[in-house]
Amino acid sequence: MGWFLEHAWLIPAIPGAAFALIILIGKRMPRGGSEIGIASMLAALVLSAGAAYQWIEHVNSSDGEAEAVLNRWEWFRIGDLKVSIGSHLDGLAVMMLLLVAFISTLVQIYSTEYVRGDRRYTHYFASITLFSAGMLVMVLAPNMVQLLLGWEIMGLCSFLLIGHWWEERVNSEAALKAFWTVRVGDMGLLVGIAMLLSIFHTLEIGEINEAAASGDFDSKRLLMWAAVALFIACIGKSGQFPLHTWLPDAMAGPTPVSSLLHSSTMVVGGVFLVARLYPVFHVGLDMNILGQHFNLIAVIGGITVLIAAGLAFVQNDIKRVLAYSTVSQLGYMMMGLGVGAWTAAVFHIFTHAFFKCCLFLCAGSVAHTGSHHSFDMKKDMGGLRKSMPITFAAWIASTLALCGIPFVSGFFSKDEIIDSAKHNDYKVFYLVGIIGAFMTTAYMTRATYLTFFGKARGAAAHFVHELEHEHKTTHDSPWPITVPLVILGLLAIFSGYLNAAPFKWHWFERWTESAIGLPLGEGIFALPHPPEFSWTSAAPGLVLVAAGFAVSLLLCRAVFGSETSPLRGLTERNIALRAGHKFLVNKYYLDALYEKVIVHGIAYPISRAAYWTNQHIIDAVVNTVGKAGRRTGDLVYKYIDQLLVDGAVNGSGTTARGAGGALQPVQSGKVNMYGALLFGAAAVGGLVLVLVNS
Amino acid sequence: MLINEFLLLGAVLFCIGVYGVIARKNAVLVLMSIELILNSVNINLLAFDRLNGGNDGAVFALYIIAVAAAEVGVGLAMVLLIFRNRKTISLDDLSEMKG
Amino acid sequence: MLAFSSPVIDYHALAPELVLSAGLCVVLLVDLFVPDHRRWITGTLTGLFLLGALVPVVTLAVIGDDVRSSLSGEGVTGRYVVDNFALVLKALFLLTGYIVVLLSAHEIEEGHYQGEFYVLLLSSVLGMVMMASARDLVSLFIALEFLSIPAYMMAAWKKRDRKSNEAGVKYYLLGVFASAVMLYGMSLLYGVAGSTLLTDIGKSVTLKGDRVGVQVLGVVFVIVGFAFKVSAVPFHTWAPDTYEGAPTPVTAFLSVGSKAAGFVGLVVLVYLAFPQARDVYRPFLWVMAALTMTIGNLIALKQTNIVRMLAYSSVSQGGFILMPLAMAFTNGAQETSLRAVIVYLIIYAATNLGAFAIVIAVSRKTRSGEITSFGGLFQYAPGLTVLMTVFLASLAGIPPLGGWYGKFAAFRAVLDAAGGWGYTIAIVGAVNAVIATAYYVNVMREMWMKPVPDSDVTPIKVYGSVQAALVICGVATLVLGVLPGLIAKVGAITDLATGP
Amino acid sequence: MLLSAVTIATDIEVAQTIGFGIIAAMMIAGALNVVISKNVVHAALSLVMVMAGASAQYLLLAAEFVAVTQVLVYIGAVMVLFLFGVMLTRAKLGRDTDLNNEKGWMLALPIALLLLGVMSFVLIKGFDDTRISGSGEGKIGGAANVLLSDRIFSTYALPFWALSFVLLAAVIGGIVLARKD
Amino acid sequence: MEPIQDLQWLLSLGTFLPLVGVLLMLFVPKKDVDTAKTIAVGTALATLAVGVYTALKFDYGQSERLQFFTSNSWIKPIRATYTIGLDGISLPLYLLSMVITVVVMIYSWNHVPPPGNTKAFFILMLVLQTGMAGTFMAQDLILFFVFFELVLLPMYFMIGVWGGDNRQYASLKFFLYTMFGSALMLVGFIALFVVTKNNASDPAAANFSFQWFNENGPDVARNTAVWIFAGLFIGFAVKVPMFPFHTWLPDAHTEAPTQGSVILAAILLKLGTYGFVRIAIPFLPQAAVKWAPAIAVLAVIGIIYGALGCLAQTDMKRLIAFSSVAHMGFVMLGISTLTDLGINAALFGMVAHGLITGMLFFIAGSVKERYHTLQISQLSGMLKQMPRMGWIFGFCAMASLGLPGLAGFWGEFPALLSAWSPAQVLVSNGHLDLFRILTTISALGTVLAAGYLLWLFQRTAMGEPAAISVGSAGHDSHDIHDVNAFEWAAWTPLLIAIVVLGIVPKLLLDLSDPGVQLITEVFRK
Repeated sequence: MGWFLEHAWLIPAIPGAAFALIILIGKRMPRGGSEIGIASMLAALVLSAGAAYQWIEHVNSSDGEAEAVLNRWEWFRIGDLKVSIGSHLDGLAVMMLLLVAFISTLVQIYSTEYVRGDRRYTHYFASITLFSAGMLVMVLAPNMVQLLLGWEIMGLCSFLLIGHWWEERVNSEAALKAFWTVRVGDMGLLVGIAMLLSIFHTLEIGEINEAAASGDFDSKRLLMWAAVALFIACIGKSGQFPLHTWLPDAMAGPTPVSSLLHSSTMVVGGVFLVARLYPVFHVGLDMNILGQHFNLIAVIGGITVLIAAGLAFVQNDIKRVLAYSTVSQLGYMMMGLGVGAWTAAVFHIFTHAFFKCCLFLCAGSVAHTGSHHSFDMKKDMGGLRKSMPITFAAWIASTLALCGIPFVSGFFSKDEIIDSAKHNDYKVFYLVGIIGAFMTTAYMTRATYLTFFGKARGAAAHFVHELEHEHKTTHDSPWPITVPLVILGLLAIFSGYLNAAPFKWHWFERWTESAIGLPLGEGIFALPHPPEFSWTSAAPGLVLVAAGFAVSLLLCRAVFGSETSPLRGLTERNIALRAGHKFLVNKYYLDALYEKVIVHGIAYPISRAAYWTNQHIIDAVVNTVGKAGRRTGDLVYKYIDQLLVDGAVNGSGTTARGAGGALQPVQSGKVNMYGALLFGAAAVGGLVLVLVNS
Repeated sequence: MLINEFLLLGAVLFCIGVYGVIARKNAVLVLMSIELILNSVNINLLAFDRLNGGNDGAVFALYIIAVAAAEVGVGLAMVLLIFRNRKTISLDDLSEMKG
Repeated sequence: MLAFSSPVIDYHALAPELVLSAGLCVVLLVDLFVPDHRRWITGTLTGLFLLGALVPVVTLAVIGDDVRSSLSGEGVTGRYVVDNFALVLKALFLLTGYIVVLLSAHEIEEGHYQGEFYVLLLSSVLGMVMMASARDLVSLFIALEFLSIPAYMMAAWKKRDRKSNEAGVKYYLLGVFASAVMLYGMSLLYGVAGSTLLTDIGKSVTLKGDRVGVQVLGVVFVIVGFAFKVSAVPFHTWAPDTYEGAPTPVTAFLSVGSKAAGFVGLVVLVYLAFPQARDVYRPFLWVMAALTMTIGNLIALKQTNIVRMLAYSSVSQGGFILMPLAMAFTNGAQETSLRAVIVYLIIYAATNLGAFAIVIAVSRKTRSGEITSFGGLFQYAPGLTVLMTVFLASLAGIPPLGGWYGKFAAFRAVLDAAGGWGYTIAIVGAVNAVIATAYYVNVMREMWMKPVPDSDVTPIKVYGSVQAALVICGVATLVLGVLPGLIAKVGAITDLATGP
Repeated sequence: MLLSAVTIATDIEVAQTIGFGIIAAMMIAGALNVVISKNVVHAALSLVMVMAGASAQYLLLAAEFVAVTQVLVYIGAVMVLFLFGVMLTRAKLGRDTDLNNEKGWMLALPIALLLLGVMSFVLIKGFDDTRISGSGEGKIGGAANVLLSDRIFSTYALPFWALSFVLLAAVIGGIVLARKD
Repeated sequence: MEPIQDLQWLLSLGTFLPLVGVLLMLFVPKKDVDTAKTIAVGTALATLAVGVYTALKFDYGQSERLQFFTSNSWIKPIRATYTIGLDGISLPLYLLSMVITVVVMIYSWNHVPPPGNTKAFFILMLVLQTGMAGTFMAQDLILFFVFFELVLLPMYFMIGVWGGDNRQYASLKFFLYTMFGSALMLVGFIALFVVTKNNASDPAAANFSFQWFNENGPDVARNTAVWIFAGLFIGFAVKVPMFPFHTWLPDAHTEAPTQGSVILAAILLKLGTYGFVRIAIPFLPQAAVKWAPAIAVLAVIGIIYGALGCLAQTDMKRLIAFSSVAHMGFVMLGISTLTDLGINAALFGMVAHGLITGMLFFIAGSVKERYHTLQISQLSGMLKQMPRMGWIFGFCAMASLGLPGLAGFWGEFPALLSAWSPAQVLVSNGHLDLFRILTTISALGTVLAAGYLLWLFQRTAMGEPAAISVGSAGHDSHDIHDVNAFEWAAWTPLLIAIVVLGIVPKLLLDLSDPGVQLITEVFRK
């Protein structure tokens, strides 16, 4: 079967060991432990690549469906329940392994520059290495327990890395929020696993999938609940509506963290879980309400696509734009899984990882070099395209991919999802998909414009000014940053060709498909075949993408660029009325103007409302639930525990003492009373017993 | 003769004695009341002795008389003791300790 | 004229009593001739005689494995029986007496009437020793008075102390009331049975026929008399006052010896005289047991005086002993009940005497009986503190100290009896065991955790005799807790249980 | 002596009953006076009356030795003790209003009556018309006393011996407590 | 199942060795603190060595059988025997008690809380050790009872003398509560004995050994059994503690000195759950079935309730104490399912909770020592001032909230799994839905656990150090130093154990599973 496939357990084990090493000796290493992390990631990458190579060989050598390669050791057993630990390799796992190892490697290299000099440099690398280990453990999991193990390790690392700069309360709050929100979802995972165990009497993923696909279970209703429960976990982890609010806040962490955990790898954990247990979800969540045949996953995914994309418009923070974009793209993936486009969704995981990671790294690069660690697009960026060409190029490549411009990776994956929705009779979701594409293009255009075009503002202006001072035109980030950018940028463009429907290239599909677990085309729980690509069906989406670009560009130019625009004229007039050019310079007034444009503009009220809803209703609900929990705790503690339960106990003590006190008068000290008691008791006792006995 | 004549006499004396020990405050009078009770017991015992034969009751009664004498001796010694310490033999005053 | 046939007396069987009575005379005489500064001789002599009396008890136990009677030929049915039951209790009374002597040495007003005190103590112990063997109404009555009358006077022994006077008078009056009631009951029993012999009474008191009422009243009144002695509620009223007022060694003696004697009387009556009167004594004792445990405990919670607290504690402990007794002859529990009572008495004796010994030792320094005066004892008298803790914990029934086994045996007996009566009283007992803990722990808390009230931390000088008493009690408490089998075996005392 | 000499006949029972009745009435009256008299000395003297009556009743019950002992011990010794007690404690020889507990009767009377009720109920029910055998044979005269003494010195020898120690202890203790020092 | 009777002296040696140390210490003058400490620690180490030897000699292939078994007569008249033995269920707890004692003693070397009196403090710990080890090795109800109660007094004094400001109230409450439980428990024990004896074909053979009850207990009529179970239930539930008998715990923990809290959390709470597994359930299976739903409901109330209680706390130690209520709720939930999975989870949870909460209390103690307060609002930035301490704290918090890969997880997760599909008898009694609802609610408990623990961690460890701790508030900041040598020595074994057990749960599960299979066999039909 191949050494690499047999020894895939080494892939998570090496980073795991590296984590321990970094913790123990990292501080004493010349490069603070980062070399251990990078080395381990490289090793994992090599092993993953080997595994991928052998897997492809394996697929090629087996005609039809390639069996998953299982390699398990008993972890523990309780009675009949045997839980193993080991590796479960199939197309999905191999793809994820490679992806995670690869991106982790690049991000770690990037980080050596990005977090240089940080007081917790070693901690940072320890955490990020542990994260990779955890993710790899999850990806390889042959059973639900190991999956849960990896899942939670990722959560832990997410917590640690978001809160990396915990001196500031905002960051620690964000870390907590992330952990809690995900944890709320994990409730579903715990219960869901319990449900799976009770349905299938096993925790092995392979067996569960097989049984679910073949209909070999007792209760469909229970399976549905299991799927719902598990899906709640996915919602939490993958930032789906309504548990998406933690993800933008999670941007409080260092940018490489955002790029690795919160865009490309960890947050796809939920999507991965759905893909991994696809038969369970597909069968369990297949609902039929009012004659409309649909899948809950698609519903949630669709809602997320729109809501998140809308929110991305109103962000000033570049990372927040990207975060909402991530949420939106995760929505696409979920939607893809929901509409039955398994391969397309998984492929979108693959391509999205590259371009979204790249976008984040670009943002990081800008902040690191061009905007003095600020992520505020409106305040501290603008006009950087010339001074940071590599970053700009990578950004543009990735943006193109994200927007789904034809012949760039995002197009191949996203379009197939949209196409499948249409093909599989999910009309609404088809619309959602193309509207989402429109919005994606629009907000990315805005972000690109604000960052790289127009006039340099704030810190960026300072940066450009300094460059001029030094008689240089360009000053991009150092190589540890730019090299990953370049690699990722290239992949953002070209990775899509692994599964390019227009050219009938279906390598990716062929290599990963074995992992679906469901038969294609026929049978009760079968999946529909993926649609044939045709330019006509892709056309509406492309048109909307173009429209989005155009509208957004016009608006941006109107607000930030063009001097002749009527909107610009408005500001002119304001200046004339109010006094001075200070109005232009002063960011505050620009902000105010911007707000006015938004408020009075056409495209924005909805997203504004959505954002308001998000902040004041959904987020407020999350916060209120948190606060209410705490408050309930307070009340329960104060009134029930301290007053009632404890009070009952203390009260009984008091009562006992009180009773003792009440009895004391009997002990009057008077002999006659004592005598009376004695004779009286004798008399009464005699009387009662005589009466009873005669 | 009905044995009940004696027994009821005993019962009446007993109860009068009981009344006395509860109602009386003067220690000497309480002691006297106790003697009433003991006498009632003796009357009982002798009546039963007569009923049952065998002299057991008479012996018992004799012993009771002896013990009663000892008790009265002790009792009066104590009465003197408290009188010396408190200048009163009212039992009411013997209530320093209570509760 | 009928010729008087002189009875054949078994002197070996009577030897403990004879040794004691000889001791009584010797101490009385020696006291006359001992100069004041050699008063300790009387105490020592008393102790020696008490231990001396133990010798025949041991020989009787070892040699005479059969039941003896003072008057040869009467055997089990005798009026004065020396069987294992009696021997165990005689030994208990003698040892109790010995420990009280040890405690008294420096406590009874020095130089004043020490000799007489010891004479009275010996008489009282003699009465108890007789009580263990008495098997007819007359002997029971005489033994009871024999142990009581000296005790009345001992309670008032601190002549100039008003509290002591009061204690004596109260004890005396209530005691006389109770024995009057008891005598009336005895007269009725005698009337019904035509005999004073308990076994004969046992045959006659069947609660059948016309004279049920008389029988019931007789049984009730007799039990009242002994209930007074064991200070069962509501006949307990004297106990706290007397315990508080009496000299502390006397209190120890009353709370252990006199109470045990009362229980012996009750046991003998229940097992020999009332086995067929279960419907009378069971509810009566049951109610008393429940009341005694509960009320004793509840009032004890409020006490601030350590002796008074211990008094109420001993009242409630009495309830625990009454508990199995009430359930005797229910579903064949007589054997376990009997064993429970005796075992409890023994363990309780060791523990309670120990507690009083500590009180005596500590109050010599603090001159106070308040519980607060024990504050911070651990700081200047760690040994005493640990011992007191041991005793209190034993009273509370915490393993591995003796008390737990007593409680265990009691619960075991009532549960053996099963049925609603048994289960209910067991629950009542269990709850009371907890309430009791509260005030025991309160003292522990005072000793270990509170500051010294007057900040005087000079160590306490403990007299040798008190030390000896403490060692005996402490060792007994520990050993009986860890290896209760040692005394649980005195459960060969099945003579009574299997009965006539 | 007086009554024991009388030969037993049924008609004598009538006389006995009458005698009993008179003596009993006297005793009850005396007893009541003991517990309600306002004069301590009067109470003591009433007690003498009760004691004497009891002694007479003992004779009726053919227990002459006990009757004699009763006279000797109670009237001879105990009563003297009581009178000494009265005098040594300097009780008023006349009327004294401070002999009873305030409202003591309110507690005492119900208890006494309750007891009386219970006792008479069981006694009447239990010994409805049981008669004491008219024949006092073997119980009267010297022979009876011999039997009694035999009983004391054989069957009840041990209690008797104990009784002596009780008295000894009582005397010793009484002296210690009562003496002035 | 015949017990293995080799090395019969081993368990007695391991249990009573500490008492030998106590005897030796009694002869050390009070002033000579170092000698006393040396003897105490030496004894504890020797005991641990005996324990390790026991573990080495243990036949892991037959962990369902009692080993090192011996049975001697003890209190003949009541038929109590000195029967001892260890099987896979008790071995881990037996060892844990020894490890914890050693660790606590090392920690105490320079951490004896006021008012000092080192000698007495160490003596108490040794006595506790005997009681704890004895409880786990006892194979006779009366012996069990004696050891069970033996721990009461030392712990009372430990809290009452060396505790915090409100120590007297707390210690008294602890004492009375436990007494209340054990009194009823004793009644239950005896009733069980009497009933089995009367039922048995050969009443003369009746005795208090576990074996007797294992064989005869299941024959007790169900109604009787339910009542007897009630007695046992209260006894054990107070110790666990289960809602609503838990209120002694926060007070006791909060007021106890660090060492007391650690021992309390690590071992004493386990006596209750161990009692359920070892005594209540196997002896009275028919009653256990009746009681299981009630236990489960109370357990889940405990989980949620404990968590809510935690959220309301302002004191770090009290928060940790409340978290015990929640964690023990999971243990009890596992037990109440009557499945092999659940009971194994419970046993694992017991050990894990012992290690983790023990560590948390250690940390709380060290924090208190450095900052002189445990008020969460006054603590901040621990990570900055003492990074190692802070991260150890974070690690333990993570372990406590049930992060997979650390020990705590294996107590919670299988308990949830088992609660979703409880034993077959419970299902056929119609309790399936109840248990499933409870599972869902208890899953919420895991979220709340993350909530209060991380919130605590955030407030105390993250952020900038509070003003009070940087020297402005009346004491020197040099009080605040990172983990010292004694702390490292004491904590390292626990930390390693948390990780090792988390990664290799097999270590414990293989030990306990065979025994648990025997217990749950009856519920599977």
